[in-house]
Amino acid sequence: MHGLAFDIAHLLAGGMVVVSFLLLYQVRLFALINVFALHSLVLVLAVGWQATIQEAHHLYVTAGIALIFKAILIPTALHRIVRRLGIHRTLEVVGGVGLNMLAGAALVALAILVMLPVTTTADVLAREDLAFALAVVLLGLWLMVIRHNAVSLVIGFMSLENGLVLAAAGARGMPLAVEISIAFSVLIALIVIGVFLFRIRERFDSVDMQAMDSFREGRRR
Amino acid sequence: MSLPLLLGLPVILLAVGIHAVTTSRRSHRSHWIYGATLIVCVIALGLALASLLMDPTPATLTLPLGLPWLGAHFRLDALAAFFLVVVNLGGAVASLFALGYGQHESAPGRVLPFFPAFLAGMNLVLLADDAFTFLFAWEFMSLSSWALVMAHHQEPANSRAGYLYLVMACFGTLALLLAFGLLAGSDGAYDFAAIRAGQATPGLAALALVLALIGAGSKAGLVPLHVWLPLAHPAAPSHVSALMSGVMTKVAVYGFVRIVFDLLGEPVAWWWGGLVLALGGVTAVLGVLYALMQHDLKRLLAYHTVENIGIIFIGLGLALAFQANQMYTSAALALTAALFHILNHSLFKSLLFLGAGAVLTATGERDMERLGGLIHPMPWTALAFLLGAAAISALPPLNGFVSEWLTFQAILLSPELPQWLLKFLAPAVGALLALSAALAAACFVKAFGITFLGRPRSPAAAQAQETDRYSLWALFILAGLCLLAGILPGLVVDSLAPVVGLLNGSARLVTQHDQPWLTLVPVADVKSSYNGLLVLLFMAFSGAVAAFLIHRLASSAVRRGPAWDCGFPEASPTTQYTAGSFAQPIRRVFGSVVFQARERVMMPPPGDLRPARFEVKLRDPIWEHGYAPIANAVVAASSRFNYLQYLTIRHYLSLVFGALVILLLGMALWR
Amino acid sequence: MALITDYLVQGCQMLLVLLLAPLLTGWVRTIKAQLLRRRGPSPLQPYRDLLKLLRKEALLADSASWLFRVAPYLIFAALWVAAALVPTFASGLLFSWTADLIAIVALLGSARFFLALAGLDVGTSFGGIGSSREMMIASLAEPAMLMIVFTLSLLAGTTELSAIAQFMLTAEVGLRVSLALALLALIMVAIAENARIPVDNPATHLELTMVHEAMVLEYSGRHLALIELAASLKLLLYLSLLGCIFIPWGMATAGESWTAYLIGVAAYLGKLALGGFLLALFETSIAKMRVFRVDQFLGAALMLGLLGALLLFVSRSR
Amino acid sequence: MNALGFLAVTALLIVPASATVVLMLAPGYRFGARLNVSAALLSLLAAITLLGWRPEANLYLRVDDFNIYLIVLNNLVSFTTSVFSASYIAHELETGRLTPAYLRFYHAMYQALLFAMNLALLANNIGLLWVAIELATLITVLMVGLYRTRAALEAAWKYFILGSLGIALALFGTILVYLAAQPVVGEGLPAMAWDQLLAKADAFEPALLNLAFVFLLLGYGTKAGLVPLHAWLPDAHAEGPTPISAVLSGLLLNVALYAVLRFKMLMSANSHALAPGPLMVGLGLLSLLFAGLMLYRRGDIKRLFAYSSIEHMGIITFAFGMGGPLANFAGLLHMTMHSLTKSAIFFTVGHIAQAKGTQRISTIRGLTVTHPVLGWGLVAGVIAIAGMPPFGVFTSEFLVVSSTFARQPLLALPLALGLLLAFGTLLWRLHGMAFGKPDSGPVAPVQASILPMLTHLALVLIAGIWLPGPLVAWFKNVAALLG
Repeated sequence: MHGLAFDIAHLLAGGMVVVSFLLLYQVRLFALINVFALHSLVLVLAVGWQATIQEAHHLYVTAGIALIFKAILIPTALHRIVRRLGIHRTLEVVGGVGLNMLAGAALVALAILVMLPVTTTADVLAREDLAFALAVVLLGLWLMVIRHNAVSLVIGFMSLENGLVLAAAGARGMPLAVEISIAFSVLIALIVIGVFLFRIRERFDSVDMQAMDSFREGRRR
Repeated sequence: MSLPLLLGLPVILLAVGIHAVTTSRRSHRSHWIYGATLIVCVIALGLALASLLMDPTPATLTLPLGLPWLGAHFRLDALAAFFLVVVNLGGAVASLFALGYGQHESAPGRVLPFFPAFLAGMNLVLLADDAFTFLFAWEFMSLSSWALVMAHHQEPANSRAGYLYLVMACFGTLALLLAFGLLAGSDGAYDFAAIRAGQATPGLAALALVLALIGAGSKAGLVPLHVWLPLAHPAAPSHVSALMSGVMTKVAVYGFVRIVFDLLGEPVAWWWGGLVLALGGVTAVLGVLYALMQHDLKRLLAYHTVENIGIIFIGLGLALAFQANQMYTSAALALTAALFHILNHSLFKSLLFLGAGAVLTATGERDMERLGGLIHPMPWTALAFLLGAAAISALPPLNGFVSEWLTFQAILLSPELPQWLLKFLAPAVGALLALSAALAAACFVKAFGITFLGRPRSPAAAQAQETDRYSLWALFILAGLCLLAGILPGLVVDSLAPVVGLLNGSARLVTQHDQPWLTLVPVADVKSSYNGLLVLLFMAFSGAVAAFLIHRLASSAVRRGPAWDCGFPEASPTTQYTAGSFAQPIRRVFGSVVFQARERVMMPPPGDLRPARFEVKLRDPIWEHGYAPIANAVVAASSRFNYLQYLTIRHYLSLVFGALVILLLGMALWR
Repeated sequence: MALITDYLVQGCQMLLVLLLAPLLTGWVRTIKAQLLRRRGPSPLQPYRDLLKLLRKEALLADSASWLFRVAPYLIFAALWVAAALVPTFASGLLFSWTADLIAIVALLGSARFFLALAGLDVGTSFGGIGSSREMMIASLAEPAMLMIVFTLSLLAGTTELSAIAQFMLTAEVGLRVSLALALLALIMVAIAENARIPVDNPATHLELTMVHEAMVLEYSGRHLALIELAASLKLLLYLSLLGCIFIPWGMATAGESWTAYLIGVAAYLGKLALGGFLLALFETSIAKMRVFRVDQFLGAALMLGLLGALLLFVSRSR
Repeated sequence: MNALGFLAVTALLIVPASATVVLMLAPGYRFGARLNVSAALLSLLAAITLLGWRPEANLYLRVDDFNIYLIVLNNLVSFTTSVFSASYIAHELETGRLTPAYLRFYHAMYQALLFAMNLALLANNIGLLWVAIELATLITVLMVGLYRTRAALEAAWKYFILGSLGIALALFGTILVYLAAQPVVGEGLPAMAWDQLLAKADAFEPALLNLAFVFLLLGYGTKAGLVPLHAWLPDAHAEGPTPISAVLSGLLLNVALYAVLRFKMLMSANSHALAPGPLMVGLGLLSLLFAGLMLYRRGDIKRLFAYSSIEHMGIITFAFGMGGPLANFAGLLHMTMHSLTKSAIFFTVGHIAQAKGTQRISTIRGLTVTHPVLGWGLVAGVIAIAGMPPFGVFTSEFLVVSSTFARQPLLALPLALGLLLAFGTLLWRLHGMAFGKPDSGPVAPVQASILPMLTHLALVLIAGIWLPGPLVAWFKNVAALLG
């Protein structure tokens, strides 16, 4: 394992974390979608690089899937949905942006704290990727937590799954079954979400989930 | 060998119950069912008596049921046999009574299936020889009796009673479960033989004792765990009430005796006895005081069950105290007293509840304030009820007196105890016992006098009819047994001897049946003796002689006329003393302290024609300070947390997120 | 032969108590009258009353049941048996072991039970008053009595009255605080149980104050006679109880010579006379108390009894 | 003979899958319902043949003591549920809550769900297990949203978000497990096969296993509805069609728990990894107490029993957390008993809701008078689920409580408290519904199919009195493996 390859892998993985921070930072929906596309793009690069240095060619497939679906198709689809629903106004964020960034930093620290001492035996590359992947996962979850809006929720979830893909790619020789399942899951996830957004629009004017949250046993009785 | 037969009988009972479900359309089925239970109970009674008197040597049997690696163990020893006698005697008489009473049942479909199941459950509890089978049968017993309590579920009060009953039963079962878990150890040696063999450390044994006291006590109705009892027992149909009050509480006592005297072996600390003794005394007095405040006949009887359970536990507590000091002869006396009272109470309490049932069918009333004068339309029921009342009031020469007399004798032996606390506790408890006996007499003067004597207070009471012959047979069988046990106590004591020996390191009372004139001599004839037979003979003799002489030599003429009543002519029946007014002096003496009884007279202003109103406010301290707070706490907590049902998805996500972060932090710090 | 005499002596005691009872009542009445500077009836007056009542026809209320007619015989029987079982002139008679002190107290209890029921039977307001008050009093008197029993039996190691009496004759008793307390309590209980002043007034017919009289208000003729006789038997019983426990001197023991028996009878008569006199003296010197002071009166008795028992523990354990 | 076993295994997967396709295309809901029942019956038969002829494991599928009884249970319950749903759905069609098109979709999804769960149970591969559970999640999401009311959509949405989040966490855990295994077992499929993992688990990197277990517990625990990850469960049960509630409570929770237990085996096979016991005990107690409190205020009958499912998942998790032969045996038994009993309860509840035309508890009164069979069925079910004899739940709760108290009294007290609490609150509701004066409304006749309920209750009853030998043997082996 020569240093340059390691550095590049490290750089790309770290890049994903940075982009996740950007996701946290965005307050406008379109910008959020675009940044997510960027996020997926970085993922593609990272996975591709893993494929080259591991000589694991199935990872190219993964990279391709990620590129097509997450970097191109889904963002455009989301653009259309947002436009259709007419919700391209600034979306409210729970708590200040700065506060969220700070929490995000804490999460990254936590990820590294948990991961670094752990995988002392596994090879360095996997460990680094894993640490960053965990950070991305946590940041995605954090994004889901701090946003009200359905679309941004979906985006948060998918950024989380990007983190998973990164981790899977980092795991040396992980069978193809998993990647396929991921892609598969993402596909289904999109379909279901699309269905949902569609139905939701049938019934509500906004995709704002608090509108949906207001139909519950307690409120009904 | 009678154990397999005794095991077969509950199965038959269950089959009968299932048959009752399937044929619930027919009309004559109640005869069929109760007849079947009657026969089965009589057979079981015979077998149990045989094994108690002929060969009390334990017999065991294991069936491949229950816990697979354990199997269902069953055992028939003297203790089980004695309680089997009690249970099946009560069951048989209740069935006989129900042959007539069951005809008036409004919802037979809700009684017939569960009555045999209830009997089966009680029989199985007594035969069980491992923790699992025991608790299985125990809980089954509670469940079937709950179904019977819920038979008339359309009155809200009954539904509430059933709820409270089942919750308390579950609580008690949990306590017993913990006790057994403690005794069985972590590798689950649940069969009683293993538990007997294993010696628990003092701390564990004490904990097990307390748990057993809670578990069995909550079923038997020890204060302060008694609250469900006076609600649930009256709610059931009367023959079931008789079983629950007269018999099921005894099964609960059996559970306590089995665990504490048999499984735990020797009591290690003297304070065990003190604890049980004090609880028993408090229970006895509080129970009878509660009873005095009631004017619902069946509830009054139920509260008396609480009192008698207290008396039984006094005996058991003394036995524990004596055993802890290796005074086995004294312990034998105390145990005999307790067991004797168990038998007696099952007799007269069943009798009284059945009598109340007869009154209920005759008048449709349970409220004594609306009864009265029933001795005229139903003299036989009145006679039987009177005997039961005299017996429960511990009047010689009936059986209630004998067991209380034995208890007093046991208390009189307490000065030999070395511990100071026990020295002082015993006579104090004796005073409580005497007080409860006297109050019981007062309470049954009230119960019998207001219900059967005087003039009818309501049309229903005026038009009452004597009950059917089945019921009368049942009543008089029990009454006769009360008298027999009262005048031949020595025989009963002798047949209790094997049980006492089993529980008391094979120490037992001296054999009684060879005493002159069948006198009862518990310790030595210089100390104390009692001869119910002679007392009866003397009384009969002197009474008969007096009657004969008077009617022969003096006048025997009788003239009827209106009551004089100090010259108040033809007062209306409402001027009679009522249950409330009869209890008023005692309420003023005791109730004002215990129940914060408050009396208010509301006089209308002059010229206003409305009648003056008199009302009494009683407060139940145990409910107010023990149970209400718990219920309120649960309600408050559930309302407090209820908002968690109505959060937004984001909040739920943050819950997951929080859990994840916390666990990860834990990981990080754990390394 | 010996057995025959034993039966004979036992029978004598039964008859003795039965015959002496009215005389005792009359004696107390006479003394009271004398103390009040009245001439009063002769001590034999109760016999005349009883005979008169016995000859009268019984007038029953319409609403009276069979219990009302049976109760007098039961009460009489119970009290007669109880009174006959208390050693009077001799201890350790043939059937003395039939019932110990506790059983005797319980026999009194059964008599009271039926009396109270009889009071409720006719269904009049006064009967109710009497019964409920009687049971309230009893509910305090009986525990007090049993506490006294405890004290005595702890001292004597037995609840057999004869044995207690014989024990009291022995020297080892000595003077004890517990005994004094027990005596005091027993006297208070006796007063309450026999419906004497200050608890109740046997002479009154002022409705609201009476307890015992209210219960028997509806009785007449032979039934009333039996109840009166039972009442005087009860008084006799308590006095002989006090006598055989606290002043047992002169009492014969079973199987002794006839002279001993005669001495015993004489001593017994003396004790009764003394007791009756003291009772009358006490009654004339005190006023009746309110019904709802009775519980304090008897509560005091109960406490005395309990105190006696506890003090006994202290002294025994030394 | 192993050929037969292999045939059975393949049948367990092929039959539902092909049935799904056919049902997608087939018109007419009657045919659909029949086909649904018969397909479920076929796979049940296949499962039963597995009892006799057990195939040896390959890299993808395996049948061992742990999953064999779960497979049988799974197919049994899904068979009875399909019978129940046939009558239930018919009624729904009459009342017009569903259209035939949706029914076709429903039946297809039902078989697909069956396929997914069979796959999850048969899988010998943690990746395959994960895929199957995700598939099951997505299918159930669609079915919960079937009625398309606002409440149903919201429930489905909530379920979808939380479920897929759990799935994601589980995947991360799976990857970590692979990473731990890879250096020892070697790259590729073997590093994901249960038997390989279990055999070599002791050599794995313990810290990595610990981290993995945290993610797996949270991920699959979300599917098992453990507090605080439970939020989706009550709504999903309440708003979906009742057969699906039965399958969710009866089967899917078990499958998720099964996954957790598999990984717990891994943990306990590794001597250096931290003991997962305390974690599970904590979550279990939390679920038990919380659910017990929440039961009290429920107004919706299906939500009520959904919370009781949470409670019982808590008990089971607690039992496995305690570990030891007794507690593990109890946990396994409780899983079985709970799925049988709870699905029986949901059968009853479904018919009750149809008969009364509402799910609101406050409007249901005196069932034992108006609908004796349903009413007493409900009583029996609640009695059984509350852990009273003569039903099987009593056995497991007996073992859990007593063995716990013998070892750690302080833990048994909250357990007993929670049991009592849940019992009291559940019984309170039962009294309200089954007893009391029935409101004098028109009693809607409902063509209830009683047989499934009776079958389940009978099984639970028998288990309460006598447990068959082979089952006991399996339970004991698995209990030993669970440590």
